Amino acid sequence: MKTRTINVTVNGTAYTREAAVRTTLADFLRHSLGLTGTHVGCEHGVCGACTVLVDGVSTRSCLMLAVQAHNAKIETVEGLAAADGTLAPLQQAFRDNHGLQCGFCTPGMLMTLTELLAENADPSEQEVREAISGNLCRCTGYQSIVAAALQAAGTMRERGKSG
Amino acid sequence: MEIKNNFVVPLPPDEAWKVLINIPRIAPCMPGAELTKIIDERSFKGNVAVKLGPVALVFSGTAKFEEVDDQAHCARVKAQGSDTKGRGGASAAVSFALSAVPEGTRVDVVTDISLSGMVAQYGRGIGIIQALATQLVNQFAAALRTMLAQEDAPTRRFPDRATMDIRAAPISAPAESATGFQSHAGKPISAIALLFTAIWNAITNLFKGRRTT
Amino acid sequence: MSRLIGKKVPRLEDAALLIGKGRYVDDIRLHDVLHCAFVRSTMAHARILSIDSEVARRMPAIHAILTASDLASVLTSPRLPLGTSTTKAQNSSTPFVLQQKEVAYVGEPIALIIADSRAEAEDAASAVQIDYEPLPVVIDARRAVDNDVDIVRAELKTNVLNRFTVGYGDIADAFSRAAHVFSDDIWQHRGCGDSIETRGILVEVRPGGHELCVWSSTQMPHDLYYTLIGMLDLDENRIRVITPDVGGGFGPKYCIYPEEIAVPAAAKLLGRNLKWIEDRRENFMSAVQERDQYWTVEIAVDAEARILGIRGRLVHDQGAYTPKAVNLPYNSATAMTGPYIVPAYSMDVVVAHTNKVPVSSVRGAGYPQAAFAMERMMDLVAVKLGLDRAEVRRRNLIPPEKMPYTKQLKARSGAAMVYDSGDYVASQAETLTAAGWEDFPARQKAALAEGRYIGIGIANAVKGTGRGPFESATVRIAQNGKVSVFTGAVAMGQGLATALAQICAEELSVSAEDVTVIAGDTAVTPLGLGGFASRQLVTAGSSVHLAAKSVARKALKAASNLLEIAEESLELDDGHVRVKGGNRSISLAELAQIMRGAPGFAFPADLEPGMETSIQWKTEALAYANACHIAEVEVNIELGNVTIKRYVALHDSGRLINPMIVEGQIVGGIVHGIGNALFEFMGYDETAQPLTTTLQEYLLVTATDVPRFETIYRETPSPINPIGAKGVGEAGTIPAAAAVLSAVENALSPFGVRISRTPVTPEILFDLIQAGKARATS
Amino acid sequence: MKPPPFDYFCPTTVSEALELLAAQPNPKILAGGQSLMAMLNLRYLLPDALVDINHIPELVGTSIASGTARIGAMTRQRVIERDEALRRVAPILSEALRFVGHRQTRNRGTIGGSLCHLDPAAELASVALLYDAEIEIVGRNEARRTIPIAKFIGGFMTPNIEAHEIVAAVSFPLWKPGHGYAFHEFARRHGDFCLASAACLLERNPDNTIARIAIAIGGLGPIPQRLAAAERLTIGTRGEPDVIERAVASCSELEAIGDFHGSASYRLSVAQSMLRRSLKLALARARASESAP
Repeated sequence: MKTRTINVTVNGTAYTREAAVRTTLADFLRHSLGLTGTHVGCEHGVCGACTVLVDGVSTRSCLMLAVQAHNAKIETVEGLAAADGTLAPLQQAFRDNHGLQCGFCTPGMLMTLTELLAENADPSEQEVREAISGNLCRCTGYQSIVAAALQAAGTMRERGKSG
Repeated sequence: MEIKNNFVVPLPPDEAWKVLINIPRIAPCMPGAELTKIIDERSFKGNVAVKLGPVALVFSGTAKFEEVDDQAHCARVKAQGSDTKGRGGASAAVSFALSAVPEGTRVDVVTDISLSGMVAQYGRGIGIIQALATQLVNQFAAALRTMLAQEDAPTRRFPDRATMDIRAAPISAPAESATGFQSHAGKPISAIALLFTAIWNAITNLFKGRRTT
Repeated sequence: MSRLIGKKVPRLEDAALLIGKGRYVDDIRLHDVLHCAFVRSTMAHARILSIDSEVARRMPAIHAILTASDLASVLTSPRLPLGTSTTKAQNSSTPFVLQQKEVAYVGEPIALIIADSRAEAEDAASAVQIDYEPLPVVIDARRAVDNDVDIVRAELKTNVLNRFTVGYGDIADAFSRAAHVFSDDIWQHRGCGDSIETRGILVEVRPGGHELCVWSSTQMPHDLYYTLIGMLDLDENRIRVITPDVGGGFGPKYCIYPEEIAVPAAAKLLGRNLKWIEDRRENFMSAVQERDQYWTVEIAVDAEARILGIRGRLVHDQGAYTPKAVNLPYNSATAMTGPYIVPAYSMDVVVAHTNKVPVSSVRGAGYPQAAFAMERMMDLVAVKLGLDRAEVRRRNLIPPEKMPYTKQLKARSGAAMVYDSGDYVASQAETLTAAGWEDFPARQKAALAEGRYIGIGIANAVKGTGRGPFESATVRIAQNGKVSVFTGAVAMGQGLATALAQICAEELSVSAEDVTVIAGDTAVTPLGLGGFASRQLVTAGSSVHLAAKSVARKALKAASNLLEIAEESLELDDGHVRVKGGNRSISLAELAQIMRGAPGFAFPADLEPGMETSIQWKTEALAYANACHIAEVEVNIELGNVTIKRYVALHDSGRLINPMIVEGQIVGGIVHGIGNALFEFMGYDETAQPLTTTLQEYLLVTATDVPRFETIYRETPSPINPIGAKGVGEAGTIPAAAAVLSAVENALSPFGVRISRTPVTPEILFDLIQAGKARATS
Repeated sequence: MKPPPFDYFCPTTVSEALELLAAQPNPKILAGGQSLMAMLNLRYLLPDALVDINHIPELVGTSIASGTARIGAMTRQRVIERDEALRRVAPILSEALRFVGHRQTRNRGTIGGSLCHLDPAAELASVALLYDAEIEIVGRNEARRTIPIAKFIGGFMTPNIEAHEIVAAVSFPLWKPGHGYAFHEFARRHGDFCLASAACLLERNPDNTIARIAIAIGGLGPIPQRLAAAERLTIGTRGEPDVIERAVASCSELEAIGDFHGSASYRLSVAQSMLRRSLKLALARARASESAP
């Protein structure tokens, strides 16, 4: 089995691992690094549960090989909360608005919305819906997720003003 | 999906019949087909290569005369193959029936093709797969007609396009498949060729055939 | 006045899930685990002539390739028993663990490959050569019932699994007295559960090789536990089944599957830890599907559109096997009359096998089809008689003064079908007002003038919830004063732990955060049924409520004994028992420590040891939740495309324990129903090859396909359980497809379009519109 | 659902990539991978080796000069979508890109990858066809050839490019400032492959007659197609309603194939509906713009 040594920084921590070249980034994060917060729902790039940020942009980690992430900076759901465990505004908003039920699509939703809110501090409901249109959720009907994203945007704007 | 063809060859039924039930002779008429082993006079092994955009499949399997009626001049061939890389299978039941007509012999070919496994689920390719199957059969029938015709006029190398139920294509096709109805042995039949042989009614028929339940 | 019941308590589950610390089956790490892949049938019906795994066996990292005969030595039967049946009998319709003679649907498991990694297992799977002899395929349930057709499986004499008639009253008389009779043929498609987490199972072989610990993404850990005990001939103390975090159930995880037997059997055989995680394509080819039913319905009404009788025939497509006792068509047939008074009723039901994926519950379990059939008929009556669709319904709804209302039908348990409570008339009236039903015709006229086709639709529904016979709960106060709740109910994403913690904390006067709920672990909960039929809050919730009450009484009694103060002057407060109006108190922690007993110390008189109580609250009756949905749509007639403009949903699910969780269940359920109405279609070709085996082909509803939903809640407490609750898990789904397509039909009324199927794709609507135009011109 | 075994190479120059391609019996170029990776995971494709061209700087970037916009093959779709300079000279690109998959796939997906995958419904292929874009291909010994998109499109998901060649860039000959443009498509859900799309570019004369027009239809047949008939009959007109209807009707000359999501005849009617919208919007935009010639 063809393998390569992969150096990657995930949520600020540097890792070096040997992995089969055919290993997807999703499986590498989950099984080589034990970061199982990133979920795998379809393995053909439709459900969005495996969405992570690669060098700052949202990416489906089932449609990228781990070896392609060599020397890349990855951000996953495990990296969203503060070191002291304080939830990020987006995570808190998900909790306040019941933006998750089974929690399986949640990591992908959070990472996708993290990118959206970084680009657009004041998204409309339609913009939020379009942003997550590539993330499937079977539980919530999306309504509470959209509400959470809009609340988080508000919180972050407030903090921006005060801070 | 069932695909029907018929054509007339300038040969008496008895002569046409001899050629028709000779698998080694008619095998090359199947685009992309290759006869690899003759098990007995009734059954054979072979491959059919099909290229579907980026996906190249080689169906490897057997063809067998299940019924041969030398009196009534009709025969049924059952062919079954699976992709050598495990991406599914295809099977075809082909019935030939010869009947005498003033110009010679009318050959009726009825082919029932079914796909299985991954190839049957190839979402973006489903439409094309069906059209391609139709094209394979039409080219097979066309080539068969040509070959039988050549029994009568061995000098004639190419089929008489006019007699073929084929529509011109919107874009020009590469030369390799322009001679789509000579011997195709081994050469993969690609969806490119489809562009100039896709037949409206054949495709829509297919769609009736493959309507979901 | 309650502190926690009816409050939007943030979910206890969220803390871990939001930071990526959930623990789903594929997240659990075992050392030395091997990975599984299944070789599955590529034919819908064929005889297996040979299975050649020689090449595969020689491939790198392959540990074993097992067929049915390889597993025979560790199995008591080659096929599964009928799930959750009291008679654990195998029968000629239950699935095989592995099939090596005759496959009956595409996806049926044939061989199990065990390798160092899933990728290598798949390499070998594609190298296993299976020689099939194709057999005739049965694809259409309606044709399957004819006697002369091909048989789905050679072992069967007929494709008809079951025939029965559900009904009451003098149906012939009803139709002879009718002022009008209308009829229709209705087809509802086959769809999938499609939890975003697929199925999966992890098996650890404990030292000694005879003890198994099984983690499965199932709604039914106890059922799996009992099934494995039987199938693997294990002592019950040698196996433990745990449901870890579940990434959605929606019905399909209610069944016990061949993979859930094959993997533990292989683990026992090889003495190795094994993991199998279903991939999405497998999920489309092997997880149960639902809704495939063909209805032929006749409705008889009097001159005022009051229903006199309904009769018809229901053909239910059961697929190739029957994993569970067939409940769906029975649910459908008995649920059709819903919230309406139907004096006479007769439905002939035929359950037929086909060469398709086996059928069992998907969110709604037969109820959505029933609601769709009934509501379509109500619209038909209204349209044909030129009456308002809501008015026709109003005239036929069961009025509140008739509650409790006994339907002349029996529930599956054999108990009478008694609607316990609810005001259906008021529910509909309130929804009509909220949705602006009255002024819609004016808006529709105005829109039409601009060439826009908008429509409004309505559907009512009733859902029997809280199916028994019981659910278990043990409430225990630990040495540190924290509270544990153990239950046989299963947390599969709906927030069960939070709801049960609220109920428990309410009685013990502690905070919900101090309560830990341990659900779905057979080692700590001897009895349990699991998650299905919108039952868990009602059944487990009632048991938790009673158990917590009993523990509270015990705490007061113990404190009274220790403090030598009368119980009446004591109260529970914030983890302590306090003297009312005084400052003396004793903490629950101290009480728990004393009540555990200590050698050599006298035990408080007339008290039983331990600060815990176990309750299995039993019920035969169902608590009936009701709903009224009104949808507003616009149809683009050039494309046949539907846009849902507005959606108002009223639900009466009895007392709401956590309105936030209820809202999530309802909205999620509605969107599932919208998927059934407009998007989701599990396609098969004419040889029963599945066509939609990816999420690119099988269309789930996305965030851009739905509007913001408006919900209204009525709270009519159920008198039949101690917490007054009714289930909500499926309620949102049941009327949704009917409401949406009622609106679509209304929008296309200028073309005289009638909709009698789900789903309706843009192309189907486009064709209906063209046909309507043609009728108009001819 | 894991990819089949293959070797992997990650060249940093085109010449290195070409050598690697030439050396492999059955290589596959890995560009954005948003279609390829899915087909690998599903095991429809079984290459011996992947040559990853994501780390070749010379394949990335956009330049606008002498009436041409040249876009490097490995420029990400989302970069193109948000490129202000491109939006000024060729606004239809970002309009079309909004329909391409979802933000996560556009972040990785590239223009070159999309053209080489050549899905019949691919928006970028339609737009390239609309512009008569020139495809820059590099072969052995870095021999460069440039072919028009119409020649590049070989057939269903089949570009006319050899296994050992790489698409280096796509050049769009720009239309005059103020040209009208529109891209419309209908898909079952946002981001799905469309049932049919219609793209249109046009330039108007001062008297509002159409001086130049290009129309492309995607998703209808096995390949995206130019609608020559409609282009001919609209030139010189003001796009009067009857002209638009005749143009729309001419769609029926195109090849159409159906599949599970839509029959050939339904896709045709969708294409016609999209074309009607695109023509009207492109005309309106052309009229609205000050800078008409």
